[in-house]
Amino acid sequence: MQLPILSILVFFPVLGAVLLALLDRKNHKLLKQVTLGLSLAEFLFSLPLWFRFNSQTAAMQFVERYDWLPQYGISYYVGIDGFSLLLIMLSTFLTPLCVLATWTDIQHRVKEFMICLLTLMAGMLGVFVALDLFLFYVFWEVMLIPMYLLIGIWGNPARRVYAAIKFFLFTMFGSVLMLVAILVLYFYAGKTTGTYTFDLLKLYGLNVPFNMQFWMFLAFGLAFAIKVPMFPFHTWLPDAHTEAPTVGSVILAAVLLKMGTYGFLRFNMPLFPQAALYFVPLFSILAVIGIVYGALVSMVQKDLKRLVAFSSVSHLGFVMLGLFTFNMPGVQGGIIQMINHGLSTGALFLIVGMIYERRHTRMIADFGGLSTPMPIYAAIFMIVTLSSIGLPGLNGFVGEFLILLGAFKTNPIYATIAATGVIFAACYMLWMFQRVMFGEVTNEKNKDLQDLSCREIAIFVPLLLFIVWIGVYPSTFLEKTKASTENFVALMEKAKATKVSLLHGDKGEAR
Amino acid sequence: MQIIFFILAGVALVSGGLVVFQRHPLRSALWLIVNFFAVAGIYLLAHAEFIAAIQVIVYAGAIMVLFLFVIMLLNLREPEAEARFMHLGQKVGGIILAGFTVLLLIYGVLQVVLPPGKAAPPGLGNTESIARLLFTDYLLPFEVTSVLLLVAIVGAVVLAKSKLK
Amino acid sequence: MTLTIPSFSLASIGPWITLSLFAIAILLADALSPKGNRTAAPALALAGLAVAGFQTYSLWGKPGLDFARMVYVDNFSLFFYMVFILGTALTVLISLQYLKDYGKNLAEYYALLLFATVGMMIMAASAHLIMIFLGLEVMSIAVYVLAGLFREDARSNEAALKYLILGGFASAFLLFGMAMLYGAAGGTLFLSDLPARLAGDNLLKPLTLLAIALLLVGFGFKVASVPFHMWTPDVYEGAPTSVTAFMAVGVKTAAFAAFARVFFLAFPSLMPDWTIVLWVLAVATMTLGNIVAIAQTNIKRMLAYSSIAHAGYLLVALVAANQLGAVSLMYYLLAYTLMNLGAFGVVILVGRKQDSYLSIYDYAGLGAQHPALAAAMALFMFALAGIPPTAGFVGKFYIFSAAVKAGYIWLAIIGVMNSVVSVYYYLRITVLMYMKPAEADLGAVSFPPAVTATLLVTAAGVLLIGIFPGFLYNLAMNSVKIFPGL
Amino acid sequence: MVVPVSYYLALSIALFALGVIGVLIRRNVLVILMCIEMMLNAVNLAFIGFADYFKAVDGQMFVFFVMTVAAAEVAVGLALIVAIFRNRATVYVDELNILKW
Amino acid sequence: MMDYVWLIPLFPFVGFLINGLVGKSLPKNVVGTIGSVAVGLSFLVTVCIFFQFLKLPPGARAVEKVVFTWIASGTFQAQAAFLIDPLSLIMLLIVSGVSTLIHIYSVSYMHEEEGFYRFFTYLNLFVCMMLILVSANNFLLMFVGWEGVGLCSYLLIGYYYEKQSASDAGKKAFVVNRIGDFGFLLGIFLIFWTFGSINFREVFALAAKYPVGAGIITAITLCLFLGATGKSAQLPLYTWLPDAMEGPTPVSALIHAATMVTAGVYMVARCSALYSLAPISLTVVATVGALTAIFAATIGMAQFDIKRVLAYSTVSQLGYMFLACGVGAYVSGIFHLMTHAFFKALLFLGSGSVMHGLSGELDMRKMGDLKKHMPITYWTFLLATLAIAGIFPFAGFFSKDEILLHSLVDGKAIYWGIATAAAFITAFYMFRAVFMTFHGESRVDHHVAHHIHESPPLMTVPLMILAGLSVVGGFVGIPLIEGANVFRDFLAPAITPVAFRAAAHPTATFELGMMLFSMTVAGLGIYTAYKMYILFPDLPTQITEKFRTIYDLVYHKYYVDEVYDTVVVEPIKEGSNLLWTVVDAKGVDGVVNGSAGIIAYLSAHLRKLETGFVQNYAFAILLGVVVITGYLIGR
Repeated sequence: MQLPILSILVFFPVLGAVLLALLDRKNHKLLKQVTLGLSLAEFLFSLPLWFRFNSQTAAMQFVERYDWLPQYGISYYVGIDGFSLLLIMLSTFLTPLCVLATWTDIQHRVKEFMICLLTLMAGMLGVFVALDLFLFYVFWEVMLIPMYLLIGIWGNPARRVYAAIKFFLFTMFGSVLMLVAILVLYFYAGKTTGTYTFDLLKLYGLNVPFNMQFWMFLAFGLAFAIKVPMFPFHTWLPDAHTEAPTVGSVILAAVLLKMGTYGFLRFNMPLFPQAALYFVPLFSILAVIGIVYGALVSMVQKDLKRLVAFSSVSHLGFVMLGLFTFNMPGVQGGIIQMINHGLSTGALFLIVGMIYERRHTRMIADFGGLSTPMPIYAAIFMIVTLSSIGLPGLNGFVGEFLILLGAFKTNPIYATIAATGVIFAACYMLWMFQRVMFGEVTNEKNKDLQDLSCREIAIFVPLLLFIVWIGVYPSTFLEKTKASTENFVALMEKAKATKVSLLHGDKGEAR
Repeated sequence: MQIIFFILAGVALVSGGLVVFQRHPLRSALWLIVNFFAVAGIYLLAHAEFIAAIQVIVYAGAIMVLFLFVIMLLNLREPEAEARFMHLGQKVGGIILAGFTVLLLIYGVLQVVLPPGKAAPPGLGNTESIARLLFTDYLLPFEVTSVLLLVAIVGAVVLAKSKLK
Repeated sequence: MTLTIPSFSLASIGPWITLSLFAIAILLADALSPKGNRTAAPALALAGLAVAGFQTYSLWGKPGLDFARMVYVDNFSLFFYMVFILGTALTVLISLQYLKDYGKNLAEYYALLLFATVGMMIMAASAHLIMIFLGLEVMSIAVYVLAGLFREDARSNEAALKYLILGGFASAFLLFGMAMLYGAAGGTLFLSDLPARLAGDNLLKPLTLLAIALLLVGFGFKVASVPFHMWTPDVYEGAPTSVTAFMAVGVKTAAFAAFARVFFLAFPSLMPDWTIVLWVLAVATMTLGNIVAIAQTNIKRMLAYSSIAHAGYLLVALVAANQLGAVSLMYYLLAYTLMNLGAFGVVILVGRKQDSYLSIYDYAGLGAQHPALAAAMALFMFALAGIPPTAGFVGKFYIFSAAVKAGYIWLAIIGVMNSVVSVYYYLRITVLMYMKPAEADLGAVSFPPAVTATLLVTAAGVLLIGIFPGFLYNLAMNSVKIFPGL
Repeated sequence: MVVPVSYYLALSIALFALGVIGVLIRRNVLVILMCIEMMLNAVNLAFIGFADYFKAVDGQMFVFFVMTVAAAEVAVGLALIVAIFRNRATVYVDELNILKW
Repeated sequence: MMDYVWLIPLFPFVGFLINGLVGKSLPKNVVGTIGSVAVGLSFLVTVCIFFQFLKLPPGARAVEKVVFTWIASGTFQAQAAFLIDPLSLIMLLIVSGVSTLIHIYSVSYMHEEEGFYRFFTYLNLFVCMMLILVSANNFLLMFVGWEGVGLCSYLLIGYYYEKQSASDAGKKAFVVNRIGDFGFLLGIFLIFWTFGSINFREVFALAAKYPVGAGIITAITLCLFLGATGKSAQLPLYTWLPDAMEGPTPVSALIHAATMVTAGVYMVARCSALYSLAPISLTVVATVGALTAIFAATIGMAQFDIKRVLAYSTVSQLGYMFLACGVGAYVSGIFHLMTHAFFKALLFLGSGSVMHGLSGELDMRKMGDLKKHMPITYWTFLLATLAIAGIFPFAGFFSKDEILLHSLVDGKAIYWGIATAAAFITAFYMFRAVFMTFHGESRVDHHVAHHIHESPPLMTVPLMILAGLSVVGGFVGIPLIEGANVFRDFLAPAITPVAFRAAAHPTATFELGMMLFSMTVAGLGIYTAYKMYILFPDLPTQITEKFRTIYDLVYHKYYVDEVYDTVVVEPIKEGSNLLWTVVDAKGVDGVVNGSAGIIAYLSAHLRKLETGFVQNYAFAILLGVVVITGYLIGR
């Protein structure tokens, strides 16, 4: 009986939150230190996952399972494979940095903030480890609340409420349809196999009639596509990102968005493979549109955060494109790209946040020539920028290359159009960088900005480390996902072969 | 026998109509009493002597007296004034809708064809048979009514008691 | 001549008797006790409820009919007894200080609460339509009075009168329905006899349908379903807040209990007919309730519309008309009782003295001023919105899964869409509490222990049964076995 | 010769409808209450009719209880009306609409 | 020694790290030394490897050294591995060698800069990347270097980031290069999905099985060539190079003359195995090359900024190289690449030294008669000019002459015609530059005039070394005499000659004639320049007056930049703005907010149903009754 690492990971933050609740709300320093300690501890807890993870098998590992609502086939069932592993590590790795980033940024309601942060973390990890549809849905929804509060309470006063509510409703809107789909699936499984269960792995097996797959894929897909966000469902993102506090944006970009892509990988595609294959064109096109559209729109943004937000739309487009190739390079690239986006965009938001902290503006026009007063900042900013435009040798390239490579196999046209995104990326990022960092220092206020403090540098060092690591030696990470990806690809291949009945599932869809 | 029914029915309907369309509350009340009497008569036809009796005593007697009492108390002499902001639409629509209801119910009822009932056994619905039932099968409801009335009393007191301690 | 009274055991209606006796005791104690001293009443009320609760517990698991087949003693009714007792007890707790502030801490109030509870129990347990009617009236009359309790307050009067007139009007229809049913069933009104009498295509089908239609109207009125809902906002707004809470949870629950009992037990053969009607009612109810709630600025009125919306969800459970549906109905009503009473508890506290602050904008800045209170309110709001890990979520989950199981996919979809709409106005409260500064200083909120206790209990309950719903599921599941038609 | 049950029903329906109309169009609360009484009365008639038809007494039982309820309702209703009249000096329902929207 | 090939890029990388991390706090000399030494070391290693390599039999002259597997996914394998063969060795030598000289030069040239350490950091990184580029054994690693050098050129062009024009130029360079890289990337995809590998030798081996003119090969080669045009500033993507002169002069010398811009040529030569199978692609390459050569040359005639003159000449010389490759004379291309590296680097450094002397003056109209002030600069510059003009026996002569020859015998007369014309123009404008700068009477601003001075030895020594190379550099490829063209023989194993047409074997006399002819052409060019800028200094103005329109056209570089701006850049910006303000804000978000608005509207109006009149409520109930009963009964 090994100790239940996953449960510890999920519930330790909750306990931490409770602990915080008991502390004195006046003593900000203490609160922050405690939270930092907790998040570091969390990170330490997550390390065994990394080292004891067996990358030879695609089977679920560190599995724990307890009955929860057995009458209903609901159990507390958690476990991870290559896909979840990376995302979990990413979350646990980023949280301490986020806490560090709040040091001077968050000054009021620190206690509530930290509690939100920890609960949010619990929710995210829960989503990544859940192997029971019900459990997954619970975490999926739970995590909305702290994020909503983060945006709404500590966001910047102008439009935070609008952004928060938009975020909440938009996401909710998608997920409730998923709930219905989950139920339909559950009862279908019950009818056909006789065992009513929300156990994901059991549900993988059953081959659902196509017309059911069709609708359920759309239902699940909507939920995840909104989260990703894919092209027409993206408009909550710029608002949420722009209004959220720095840390909020970081977590939102780094982890929350990944839940969408992860959802596709873990639920949508394996559950409804034929539908997934059927929808490849639609989703690939949306992804490609997202890539180009996001890039073009971010080119003309005047607000740094908005620009980065739209760039996320573009990057996530790449991920989706990769996932929908259903071949090794594409999918693995997609996963790596999730991590990359987490690191690079996370870092970008931190960078923007730090300058915002100094100048209380995010308007590109207010800056210019910052390289002179803050060279270190400039250097870090440059590296991150480069990683986000996919310069070889940095992380961004590995992901984008593999994705495009995979996509090129399935459909050269999409891949080609998507590849133009690489050009546009260079355009908007470098242009932004130029307008912010280069040129004369025009604005008096920027003359004597002081450069990054040691704390701030300390935040970036680990990020940069990984940015380079993934860029130079991605095998470390590709290895972990290899088995799972192979398994996934094989599954999709099998789906291509098997013919599903088109009979109307006898569940009175029309009623 | 049917003739009597028709007469009584006629009386009931006319008086009922007058209750509704009389402008003066007092008159309405009086017409309602008439209506109750007529209905009581019909009860007799239907072998419900006991019920008919209570109808007269409780309804026409007690309840209506209560009404009259209140009307006097609030001395509502003058007839009901025309509505200040009571819309005609409500009236017309109401009547039309009620008409619809009647039609529907009638239609529904007419769809069923009931064979003519058999002759009444002696002593149906007389006090004894009622009492017999009331204290055996309907014992519990009977007890419940006591609670009901108690509630009503308490309630009436709470609401209308001259001033609270 | 002899009169053979059928054998019966008072135990089977023990809770009713207890509550009635305690109610009377309260009245007597009040009459006898020196003026101005009213601490006895609430204590007695709670005691009575406790006893009743114990009796209910001891009755558990003894299915059967008693009093010449007039009353069911089965887990279905007992489950609801428990819900009623809980609801009433909490209502008593939140009333105390509130009524004191109004100088209305009358013994009669508590007596009537208990009587109303008896009425509810009767509704839940009755095996004969007459019992349902009587129970309904006992409950209603008590509540009419309670609603009008503040007789110097025009709003309270108005609420009471509107409720009374419409209540009478509606129960007339209900009665007429029963009459038709009496005719259709060939002279019996025992629920257990009805299925046999109504089964098959007897000549009286039209009468039965008439009856069903009119019964739907009668119950629809009590559960506040569109288009019979219109009294709800006015009455909820006008009535004393504690009474509003009581109405929102107690009356609704009782009505649903009877509703389910009658339709599941008596009309299984005509399911196709009434489910369709209920389908439409459910959709209309939740949609209208949720949409209109958005525009409300008075918290009580908003909660009124929200309760309409919830009636809509509960109707979905009826439409599903399967065991799961019945289970979800029971679970949801319990959950609803907890979260709604909690919410009203907060409303009472925030209202300060004499409901001074009922506008939702008075909640601005509460998060900073009273974090705990705000947190509680937020919890109840999220619960009402149906967000995990609260009871509200599990309830919705049960209800919609029942609908899906019965094949009403679209109903489920409409339902979940509605819950998204509802999220908006529930969130708005949290927005005000946490994200908006207080406009004016409304003075500090005082925390009477009773109300605080209520909030703790409800909050804990909402979370507890939200996270561990298994136990209740089992309870409910083995209580709904009594419906052979499902 | 007996009166067919449908006659009773027809009459009760008619009376019921009259009551409904009254509730809908009269302004005076007292009259409205009376009309509700009339509706209940009509229901009773229906019960009696059926009871007579089935030669079963429990129909009459029902009537008995309905009367009780009616009495109770009236008692409370009138009390309420008095209370309202004390505050608002009106018995016209259409003037009681503080609560709306 | 060859096992240590990875040291070659490593040294500069280490230099980059040191300078980048702590350079700020180090004294300038140290920084400079670190940078130069790092590069120098890798040059040494290269030399050692070179000599070791010569020992190998020509058959075995291709060694692969795998360092580690970089990316592996499914069947896809990309290694960090080096390929040492004649081609890469030549390039390694050129790159590391020239870089070393330029580093040394820069130590003194940049000495006044306060961003000194930044400069050397970038420069070292550049060298590292360039070395990776030329020594990679697979397309992806090559691409790494490819983009890496692009980055460094971006950084170095924008070295004076406070200058708007500089940072603009940098951005332009990067973006335009990206367009090329886009092609390169597609090329890689095609290659992988066609051959299942991206390793040069495996790919080329497999490619051999394809028929000449196979569509896929053509596609691949064209994609790759798009990359080349971007990197090597060919039509239509050349526009970034002239602007790149915003960077410090050593940068122009190293990146934008000697090394990076020639990467395209190297890549084409490297893929000779593929190109030789794709006649169409070859034609494209040749045509683009030829056109670029003449096009850039003409622009060069009308420029007054000395560095821009050199820039355009670079473009046009690159054109030559591509022309060579296009006609299948890869070796000649590489040959010219090498010689060009020498003399063009020299020219730039010379111009740098001139600027240094004139405290940053670039406009040739403000120079003149500098030869007595800065003799070394003058003489070295002159030698380089003679070399580029193609005068015997300077390096340029041999390489250029080969190209001309091959363009005639292996290509078409038209190529030869263009090339010759370009040669003439080149000779003309180069000497125009010389005369305007060093001869005639001084037009220098007097306040600058009094402290014109020769550059310090640290700068002049590299000049002289390079001068030497540009003089003798050509002798490695002596034509006519059998076996004297060691260069060709050395490269032979690495090059796959064009197979689809018999290699032409021109007679010795014909070759000789060609040489003489091209010499005369060059001479004519020089003479024209002499006539216009020494004998009759006012002739140019008259001519410009006469052909005002043409002159303007040329002077404004045929308005290409303007056209690009109006046709490509602006529309994209406008379109994006539209996307954002209309499609996104109004369209997509409009739907979202709109639906919310609809609900709010409904809410605001439905609440009005709640009139407060109890009888309305009763009415509603009755309505319900009628509808429900109606439905149930009426059915």
